[in-house]
Amino acid sequence: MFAPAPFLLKDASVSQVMTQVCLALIPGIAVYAWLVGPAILVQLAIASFTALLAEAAILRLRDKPLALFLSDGSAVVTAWLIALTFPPLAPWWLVATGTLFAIVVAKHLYGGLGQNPFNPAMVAFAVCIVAFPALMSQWPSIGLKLPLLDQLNIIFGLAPRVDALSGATPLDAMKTALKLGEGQVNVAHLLENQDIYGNFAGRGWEWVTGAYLLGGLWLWQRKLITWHAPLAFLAAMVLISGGLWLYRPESFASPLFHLLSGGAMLGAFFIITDPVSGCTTPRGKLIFGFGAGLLAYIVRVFGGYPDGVAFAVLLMNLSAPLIDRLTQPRIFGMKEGRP
Amino acid sequence: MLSQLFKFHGGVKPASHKDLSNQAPIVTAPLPSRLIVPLHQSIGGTPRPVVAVGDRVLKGQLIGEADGWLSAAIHAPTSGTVVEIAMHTRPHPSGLSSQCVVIEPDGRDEWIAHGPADYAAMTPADICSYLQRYGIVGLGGAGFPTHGKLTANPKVAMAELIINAAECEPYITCDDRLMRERAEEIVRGTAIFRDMLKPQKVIIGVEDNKPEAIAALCAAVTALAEPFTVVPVPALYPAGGAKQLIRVLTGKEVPGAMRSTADMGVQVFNVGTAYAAWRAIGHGEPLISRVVTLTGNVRQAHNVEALIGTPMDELLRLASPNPDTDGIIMGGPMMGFLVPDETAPIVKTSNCLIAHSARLFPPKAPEMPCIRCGACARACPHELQPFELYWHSRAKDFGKTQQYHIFDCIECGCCSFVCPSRIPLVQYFRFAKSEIWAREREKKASEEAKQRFEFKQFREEREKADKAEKLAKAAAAQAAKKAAEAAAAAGGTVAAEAPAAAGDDPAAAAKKAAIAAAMARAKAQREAVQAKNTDELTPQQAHEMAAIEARRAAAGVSEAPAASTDSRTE
Amino acid sequence: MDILLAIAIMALGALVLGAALGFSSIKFKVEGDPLVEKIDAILPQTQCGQCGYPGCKPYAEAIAKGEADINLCPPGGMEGVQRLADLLGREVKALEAEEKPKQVARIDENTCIGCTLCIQACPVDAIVGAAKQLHTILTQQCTGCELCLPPCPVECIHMEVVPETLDNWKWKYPVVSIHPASPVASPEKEAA
Amino acid sequence: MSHYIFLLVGAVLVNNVVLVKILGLCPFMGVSKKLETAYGMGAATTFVLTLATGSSYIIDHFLLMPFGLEYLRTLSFIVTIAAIVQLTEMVIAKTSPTLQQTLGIYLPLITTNCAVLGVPLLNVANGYDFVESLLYGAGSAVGFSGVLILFAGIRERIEGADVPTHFRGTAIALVTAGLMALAFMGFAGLDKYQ
Repeated sequence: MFAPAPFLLKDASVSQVMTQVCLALIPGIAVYAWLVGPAILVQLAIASFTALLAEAAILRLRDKPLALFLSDGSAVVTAWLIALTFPPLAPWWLVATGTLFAIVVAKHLYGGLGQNPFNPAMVAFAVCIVAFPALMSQWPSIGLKLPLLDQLNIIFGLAPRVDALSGATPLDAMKTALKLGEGQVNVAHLLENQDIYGNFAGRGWEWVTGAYLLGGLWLWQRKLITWHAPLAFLAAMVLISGGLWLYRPESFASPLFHLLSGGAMLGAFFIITDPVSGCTTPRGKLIFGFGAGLLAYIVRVFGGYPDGVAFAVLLMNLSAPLIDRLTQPRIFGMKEGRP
Repeated sequence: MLSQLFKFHGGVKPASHKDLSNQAPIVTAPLPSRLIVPLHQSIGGTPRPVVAVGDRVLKGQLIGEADGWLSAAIHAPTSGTVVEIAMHTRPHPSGLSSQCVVIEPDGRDEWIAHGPADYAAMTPADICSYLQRYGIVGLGGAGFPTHGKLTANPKVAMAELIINAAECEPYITCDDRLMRERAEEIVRGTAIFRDMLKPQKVIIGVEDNKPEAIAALCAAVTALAEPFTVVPVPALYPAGGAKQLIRVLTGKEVPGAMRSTADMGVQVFNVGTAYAAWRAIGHGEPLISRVVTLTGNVRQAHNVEALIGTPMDELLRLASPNPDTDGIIMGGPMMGFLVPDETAPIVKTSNCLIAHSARLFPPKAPEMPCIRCGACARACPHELQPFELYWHSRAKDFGKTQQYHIFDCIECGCCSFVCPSRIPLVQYFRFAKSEIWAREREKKASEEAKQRFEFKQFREEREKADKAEKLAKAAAAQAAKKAAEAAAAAGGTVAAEAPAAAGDDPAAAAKKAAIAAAMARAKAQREAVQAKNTDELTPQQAHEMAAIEARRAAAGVSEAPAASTDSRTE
Repeated sequence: MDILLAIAIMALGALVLGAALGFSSIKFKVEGDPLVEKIDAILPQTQCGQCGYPGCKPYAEAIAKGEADINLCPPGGMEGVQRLADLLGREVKALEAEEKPKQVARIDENTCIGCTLCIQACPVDAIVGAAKQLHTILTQQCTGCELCLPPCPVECIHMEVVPETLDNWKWKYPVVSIHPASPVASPEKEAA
Repeated sequence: MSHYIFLLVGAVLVNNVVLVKILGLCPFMGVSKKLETAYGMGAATTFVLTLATGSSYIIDHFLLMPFGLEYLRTLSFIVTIAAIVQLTEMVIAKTSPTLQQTLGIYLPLITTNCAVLGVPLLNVANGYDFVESLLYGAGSAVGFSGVLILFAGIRERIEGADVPTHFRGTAIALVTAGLMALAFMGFAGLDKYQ
């Protein structure tokens, strides 16, 4: 048995890290639940339950200590991110399938905690949106706050999925407008009249994303994440959306709209800051964040899917090892260090 | 006065626990029952024993003679009888043994005739060999022979001489007490180093958590009217690492690949070394004792002046360890190691003994996978990427670890300290490093074997050729004889050609042999030249080895409480 | 007619391409075979002949030609096989023979009769001695190839495992690890 | 102009030859274990593919079509590609023996890299003119190389991961390739937007 130096250790653990990430998500979840209803809490429960179950099963199969790894909290973080990115009234099996895929394929096939090259939550989102595009696009209108029982009925498939649910998200509306072409619909005009489409400070999604921002800043203040990736992400979004908006404001939405809609804030502070699948060098983080922001904008505005954050993150995930290698910081006593 | 201090990247602030042992003055440890003096105590060649079993030795008498340039002599710590020259466990994480001289003290503690050296009349070369003969080595941890560091690099002017009094590791206070009580002698020792190296500046760097020591040093510097600067440096582990201290005091960064800091015009000595050098020159006392901190799970933590060779368990008993003590850490809690055998002796580099107990150092939580959070990279004073090093060390991909500069790691333990997954990172790096060294050794051996094999093949060829030549000559002789006979019989010119024709062959063979011999000579020459090359390299390699040894000396393997496995098995 | 035209055009094409290739094969001619050197550098140079070839170089040549498998060198161990596989892009195979710890030969001084047979057998001249004199082994130079064992008429040579000393001591792989180590060292690594 | 840009973007990202068209999987799986080899293979394939599309176009338009020999297309393309590959191999052997060695068998195998044959045939099927063909070829080659290099980066990292025994090696590499293809689906529709 070894007891190697150092004999003194700082009080830190993986579960502490994960718990703080979960805590930072709480404001966002609270606002979400207040706006859309308790359905989101149900989804969170479904995802967490599935994640822990899948995790336990795999750990069992691989003969790893159950208690140790179940309590590290990483599966719960993944589950929460999945629940928060999926439509709140998605059927239970959709969330469960996504979570299962994330935990089993994206995480444990690579050896589990700390070894997955792709962000499991984003893999889940991408898989589901490719496989079930319709279900993944049914976002409830924010004004429509169904009672808990109705929401449960919809989630568990006991009630028909009413058309009223499938209100388009602000991003959808904007994209449709863009696709229809110039002159047909004026994006700015479209967004102006509908406060549920995230008109700033109305009663819309911007409150949720704002709460995520708050949680993210707290994480940064706790030194769990660094400023590089989120800042670069948001900067990239502002730059490209701002540029296009100034160029043709009637076709493109404002930077503020883009920052506050979809998964932008969640992505910037909770997803691209995942150190396992992201970059780890300071310059690498900047490139990672910037690339993700750029791709997210391109995919969400010009691509075929409602939101681009998931694809952007996956695309940057697959570039991360290379970026890391090419951006090794200089080491002590060396002018420039690159392996 | 120095106005500007620099910062190094990373570093950690563990609780210092220095007040446990820095209150009481240094006491002289009583004579132990026996002294086990390892011959190999410093980097470099192992000294040759010059006493035999049964000899009576006096305190300060030479018992091991320096072997080669990079080696320092060993002396009897007290008077007594040599009872054994045998293998004994070394204070080393491996628990392996090495040659030791065991002395049974006679209790009289009788000094050999000694007195101050005639310092004024000594040339620098004299001083170097004097320090070597008096066994002065670096007391900070690495144990590099001091005279080796005093032979300045002639190509680089020495800008700064730094006396390392930072003592950044928690628990250790031996330098602190030494400075408080014997500041004047430290300053005098520093003056010797200054005279040798002729630096532009002399800086004594002390961590700012030792105000009394700083005051004492300042007083001594003023009293002796030396132009030395005592600089308080911010307390941040590992500010006492040589390269970190150089960075803080001068702003210079010494690359990991650079063998000696002297190449950057800086040289660093530990305070204890300066003190020991002065004791040798000013009093004629070889290095036979040192100040050791006894602390940790003990009731009376304090510093003792202990003889080299005192068994650790006997020494630690002076501090009355608590009954739940389950091991001894030699060195600090960050870089020290649990000694595998508690009867191992104190050596010149043992600065601290910490009584280990599960209460003081709780068993580590089970190791989790790395989540690449980067805490280690933020803490690394050498700005490495420990998590990448870990990833590749774990997979035994040693080529990659070298790409990520594993040999720049100073094994300070900052990364392990902050790791939320409680990965024994340093342990992985040590593993990778020693595997790489082993591989280098194997490669060298295989290259040598190849050369020897090729030479043997060549020799066999040559022998075969020689044999063939001899046979050919014999045949030619025979043919000549026959021809002569024939000529005698027949006469005429035809016969004269025959031996000539026969002689052709041996001539060619001889020529061939000559060529072969020439090739052999050339090859031998080439090999000789190569051998010489490696000879020349040796001191430099020795430098490298020095660094390696230093890290090794500061490393730890041992038995540990089994609790860390318990929680892993469900 | 069509078919003739087709044949003619294809023949023309073949001619042009053939000419281009022929020209460049002269222009870009490569001398020597650096591969053998690279393989030889990986082999441990024990010259033990356990691979069935007379020495490491011949074995390296055989590997380069594709005549020999890469798993015939016990002194090189699994690691040698791994490195050869990496170099050549071949599949990692289990060693033919068992892997042994590093050993050196030792002569029992009481039984040696000084016959010099072992001296002739040693591929690296690591045995010194003369006829009717006691022989001894230069431990530093001995590669542990065991070639001196069979010729000895009195069986006075035996192999000894090299002991661990402070000079060759290695830090061990951290054992507190939860996950099984290294997929790299395992033979089931894929071939591609 | 924008037409060419969209063609290029389409070839590199949206219709990535490996991840979307699923062509050239053999070298994609085979030469992606080390970054260095991936760089080399990427460069070699880019060179061959661009040259192959150009020369195939010339052969198709100036040799086969005038004589109504379109039915010899596949055959003559293959022969041309083989010759180009041979040429590339000789040049690489001369200029960089180490690269030749690391590429190993995969260098001559570019001949049978289905992407290299597939792209010229797709060019014909899409009715591209010479510039378009070259652009499409170059775009596909860049897409191939880029994805190969990224894949190699990931695989070098996975090499150290604690992958379950049965998934080690090619299995996990294929899973990874699948997830990469999933990520690339995000580009869907980009080339349609004009």
